[in-house]
Amino acid sequence: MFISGFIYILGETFKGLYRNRWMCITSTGVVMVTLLMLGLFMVVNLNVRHITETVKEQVEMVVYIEEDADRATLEELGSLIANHREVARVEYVSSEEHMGRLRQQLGGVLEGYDTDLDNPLLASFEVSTEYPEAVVRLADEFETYPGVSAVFYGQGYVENLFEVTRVVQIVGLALMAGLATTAVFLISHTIKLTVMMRKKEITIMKYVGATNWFIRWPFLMEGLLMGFVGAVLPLAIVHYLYRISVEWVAVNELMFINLLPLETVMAELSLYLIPLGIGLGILGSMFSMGRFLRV
Amino acid sequence: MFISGFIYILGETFKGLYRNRWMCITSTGVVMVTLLMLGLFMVVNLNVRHITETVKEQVEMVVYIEEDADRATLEELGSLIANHREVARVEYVSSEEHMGRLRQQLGGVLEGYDTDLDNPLLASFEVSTEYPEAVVRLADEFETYPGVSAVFYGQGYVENLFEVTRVVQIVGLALMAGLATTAVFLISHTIKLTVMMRKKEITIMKYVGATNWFIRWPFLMEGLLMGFVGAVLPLAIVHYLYRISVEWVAVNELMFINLLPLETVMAELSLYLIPLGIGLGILGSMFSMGRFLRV
Amino acid sequence: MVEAKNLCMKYGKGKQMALDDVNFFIDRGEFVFFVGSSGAGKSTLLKLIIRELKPSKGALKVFNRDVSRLPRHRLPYLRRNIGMVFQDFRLMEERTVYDNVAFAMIVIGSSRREIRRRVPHVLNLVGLQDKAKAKITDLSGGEQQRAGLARAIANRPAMIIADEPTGNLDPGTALDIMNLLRSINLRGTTVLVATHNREIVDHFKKRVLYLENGKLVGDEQKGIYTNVH
Amino acid sequence: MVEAKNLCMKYGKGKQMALDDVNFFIDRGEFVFFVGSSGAGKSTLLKLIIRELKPSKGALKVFNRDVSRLPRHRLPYLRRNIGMVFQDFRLMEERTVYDNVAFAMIVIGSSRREIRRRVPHVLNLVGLQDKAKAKITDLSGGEQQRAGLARAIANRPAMIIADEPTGNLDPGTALDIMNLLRSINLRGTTVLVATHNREIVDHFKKRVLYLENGKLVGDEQKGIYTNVH
Ligand SMILES: Nc1ncnc2c1ncn2[C@@H]1O[C@H](COP(=O)(O)OP(=O)(O)OP(=O)(O)O)[C@@H](O)[C@H]1O
Ligand SMILES: Nc1ncnc2c1ncn2[C@@H]1O[C@H](COP(=O)(O)OP(=O)(O)OP(=O)(O)O)[C@@H](O)[C@H]1O
Ligand SMILES: [Mg+2]
Ligand SMILES: [Mg+2]
Repeated sequence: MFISGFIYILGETFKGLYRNRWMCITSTGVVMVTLLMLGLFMVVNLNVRHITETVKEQVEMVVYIEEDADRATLEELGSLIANHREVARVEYVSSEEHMGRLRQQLGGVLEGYDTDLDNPLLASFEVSTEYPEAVVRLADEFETYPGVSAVFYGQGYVENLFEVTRVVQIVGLALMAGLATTAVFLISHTIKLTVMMRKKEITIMKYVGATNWFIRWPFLMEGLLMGFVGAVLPLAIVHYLYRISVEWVAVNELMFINLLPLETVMAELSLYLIPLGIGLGILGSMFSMGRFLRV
Repeated sequence: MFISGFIYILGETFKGLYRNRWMCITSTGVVMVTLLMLGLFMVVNLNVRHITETVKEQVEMVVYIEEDADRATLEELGSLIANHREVARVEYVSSEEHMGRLRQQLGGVLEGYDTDLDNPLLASFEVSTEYPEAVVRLADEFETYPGVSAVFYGQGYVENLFEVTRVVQIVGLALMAGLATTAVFLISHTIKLTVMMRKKEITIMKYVGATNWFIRWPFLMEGLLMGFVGAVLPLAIVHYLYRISVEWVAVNELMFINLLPLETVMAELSLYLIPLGIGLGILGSMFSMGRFLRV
Repeated sequence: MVEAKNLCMKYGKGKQMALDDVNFFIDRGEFVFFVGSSGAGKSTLLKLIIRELKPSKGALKVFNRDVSRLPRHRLPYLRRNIGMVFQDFRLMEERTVYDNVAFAMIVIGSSRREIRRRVPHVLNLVGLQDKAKAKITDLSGGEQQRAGLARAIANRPAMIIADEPTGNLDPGTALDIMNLLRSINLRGTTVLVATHNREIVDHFKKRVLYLENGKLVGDEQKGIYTNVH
Repeated sequence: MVEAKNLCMKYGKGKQMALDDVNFFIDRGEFVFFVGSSGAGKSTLLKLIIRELKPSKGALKVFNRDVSRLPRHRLPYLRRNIGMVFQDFRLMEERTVYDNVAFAMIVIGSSRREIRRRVPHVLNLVGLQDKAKAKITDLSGGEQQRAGLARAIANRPAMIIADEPTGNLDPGTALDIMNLLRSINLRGTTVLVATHNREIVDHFKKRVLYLENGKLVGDEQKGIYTNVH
């Protein structure tokens, strides 16, 4: 049983693929096209996520220190902020430094205005948080600390930015989920039709005394191969297209479009597409056989 | 012939749909899911286009006037700019107005600095162009005009913005084209399989003396119905989802996300999806019958 | 009605001839049995007549037209004049007996009234009046065979071709069916029957064409089956 | 070997019984003909034995086991002990004759050597040695029928069931085939044959079960076909 059975299954798999090559090719085509779509979309989505995260990470907050704060208060405030769990980096900027920056920005406008004598600008701590979203909450918290005059982080603008990136990411996820569901539906439907075409063959096998598993194996292997090929080819295509895109972005010096590295993207993609293809191939052929095996 | 033939075709269409209801339902499902995908993507893409266009339209340029320009030069320059073919709007901003704006921006910093006496800021024309892309070219042109000190439009930043929106739109179009091709492939493949299932029936009809058109008609009608239902339902779903999105955007006052109105989007979508669904349904069933009709 | 001249048929690239230089002439209104052992070429010959197949060589005239030269769009009209009972039945399996018979009538453009009158009549003739609403897959072998015959005679074609029409019938029913074909023949319809049923052939004493390995080895008026064996 | 007790079979929600209170006992090594007119219930009875169908009422024992109680996963093992020739052949149409026969042997776990030896042998027995590599769709009706028989006998099953195994065969070939079944029967295999072939039944003088409208109306040792009609 074992040897002839095993050889039979392998042989049948390839014979079956050959005999129904037209159907298998177009069905693999459906798997490919669907997974290619899903793959391309995942790449776009991963990068959109990445870019929005990058943008958000540039959000900082400035904690202005009261003009009359003494050295002790200042130091205590500095260590309070620096040791805060959610703070990543703190930098002290004196009022002189602030004025220097302003002079640079405004160019000649402040000429003749002696700022060293009467500097109206406040000293501050510039704070980066661990998570951009923490900024809003931390700002509220820091405002209550002794010696703090005000906290700025681009109120209004930053909330909007967070909202936009949230919406973009949710829409991206929703589209992705929809696309994945679609892929699952399309592929399993195609494989179902492919198996249905061979319904007569399957029932005949049953009448000759074949066990369900004996019939299933070649179909499973076929589904596996179809799923595998249908997943690997899109990966290759995505790999090619993405490499070109990355190169194009580099050549055109679109530095503000910060694409994820090729390897990261391909690793992520393979993680989803190959199991999806193979799993669907196997499950698709297995479940769609069910009805014909009950004779 | 005519009456019984016509009644026959109508009857057969519905009988055929009923007899193969399981297959027709899942195939219509494929059409639906694919067109829903395409529809949702079109909505997103239309809005992305719209938003990027809106952003680009906010690009303006400021033509600074030389400090020593006399009134005649100023007026000539003003009419030269205003009458330029590609200029949409021009506004003159005097150096006093500029200083007023700066004071507002900087808050207390400029207090005690008498700007009326020695205003270092230049007067300017603020120009909106017909097409955002014209800004770069016009800036070069205006710089050569007499009395112009410099032209600013956010050099560097604006070029980047144009490049980004161009990339976003091209990627969107490419994905759309890919998705549409995929939809065509998936739908025609599904209908092909659906017809193949009934291959035996079709050849038998031929042996009894039925003409090709007599056999085709019910299949065409089936394909048409499948395509129609498969296109109208996604439209309804998109309509519902989009209405919710528009309302959600309105309620959350995300004014910066400027969604297209529901009617515009639905009109555009119907224009593509319904012909696509029906056309594919008809062509799909027609072409896939071809092989079986040659007996 | 049917005239074969040096008719040859070879399937695919095989070396064996399914029909080898066959010549015969069948006149209008004749009743002819084709006999011969399994694989002799009977079905092949009948399939050539309805142009399911194209001859590899030679000429085959049906209704005085060379079928191998018939353009594809004329095929339906050839077939409408021929009522064919296939060896493998070729019924639309998911449909009822009634629908199968009615379809052949709709195809030639019969009126609905005509169909409603005629279908029950022919089902009655073959003894399937109780099975009109049954799906083909729910019929016994013999019932399917008779449904095929009902479809073949429904349009009162000029010629009826029956390939092994009694293979699944008991001798009693078989005789009834053959008597039915004879009575149709007596009204002027040409009838060609390929069969292995010795009793039937011997009983009817009609013209018999004997095929053996694709060759026509005998052609007798009032022939009997046992002639060759 | 096969024992029916008040066996009833009704298809779907129809009122008519395909089998109506049938009782019989067939012993190991018997050779039995089932006869009866078209639609009498012969195929139904044979399908019940291989559990293609489940009886609506009554008990049916095959190999001393009640088949209606047989769990689904035991079905393959029941069927491996029965070689069945179906009225509609049920061959895998896209495959060759050789593959169809070999498949039945692979299923029971025969070695590759065994298969390579046995398949040509059984094809030779039914006269299909030249058609081993032909696809089923490229066979004549009678050749398909013999391919089905070759598959049925390939595994030397304990019981052979043949539904109308000679319907598409000429009398000569039919007799050869039935002689083959008799010789297999002589080596101890139980053989059940549903047939309309009067010549065969009369010639073999075996036990005959007569079905009429689903009822068992006769059971004779050394019966002849004409008993009922
Ligand atoms: N799947 C089914 N559903 C409903 N009725 C059926 C089904 N199969 C058979 N029948 C009916 O049951 C009766 C017996 O059928 P069966 O196939 O057993 O006849 P049979 O004796 O084999 O006839 P034949 O010699 O024509 O093959 C017939 O009247 C048939 O129409
Ligand atoms: N499609 C085909 N391709 C290749 N060979 C074929 C095909 N159809 C038939 N043949 C071969 O041609 C020969 C004649 O076949 P045909 O069907 O005409 O025989 P027949 O006289 O009808 O036999 P039967 O009585 O068994 O039905 C057979 O040897 C058969 O194997
Ligand atoms: Mg034949
Ligand atoms: Mg039967």
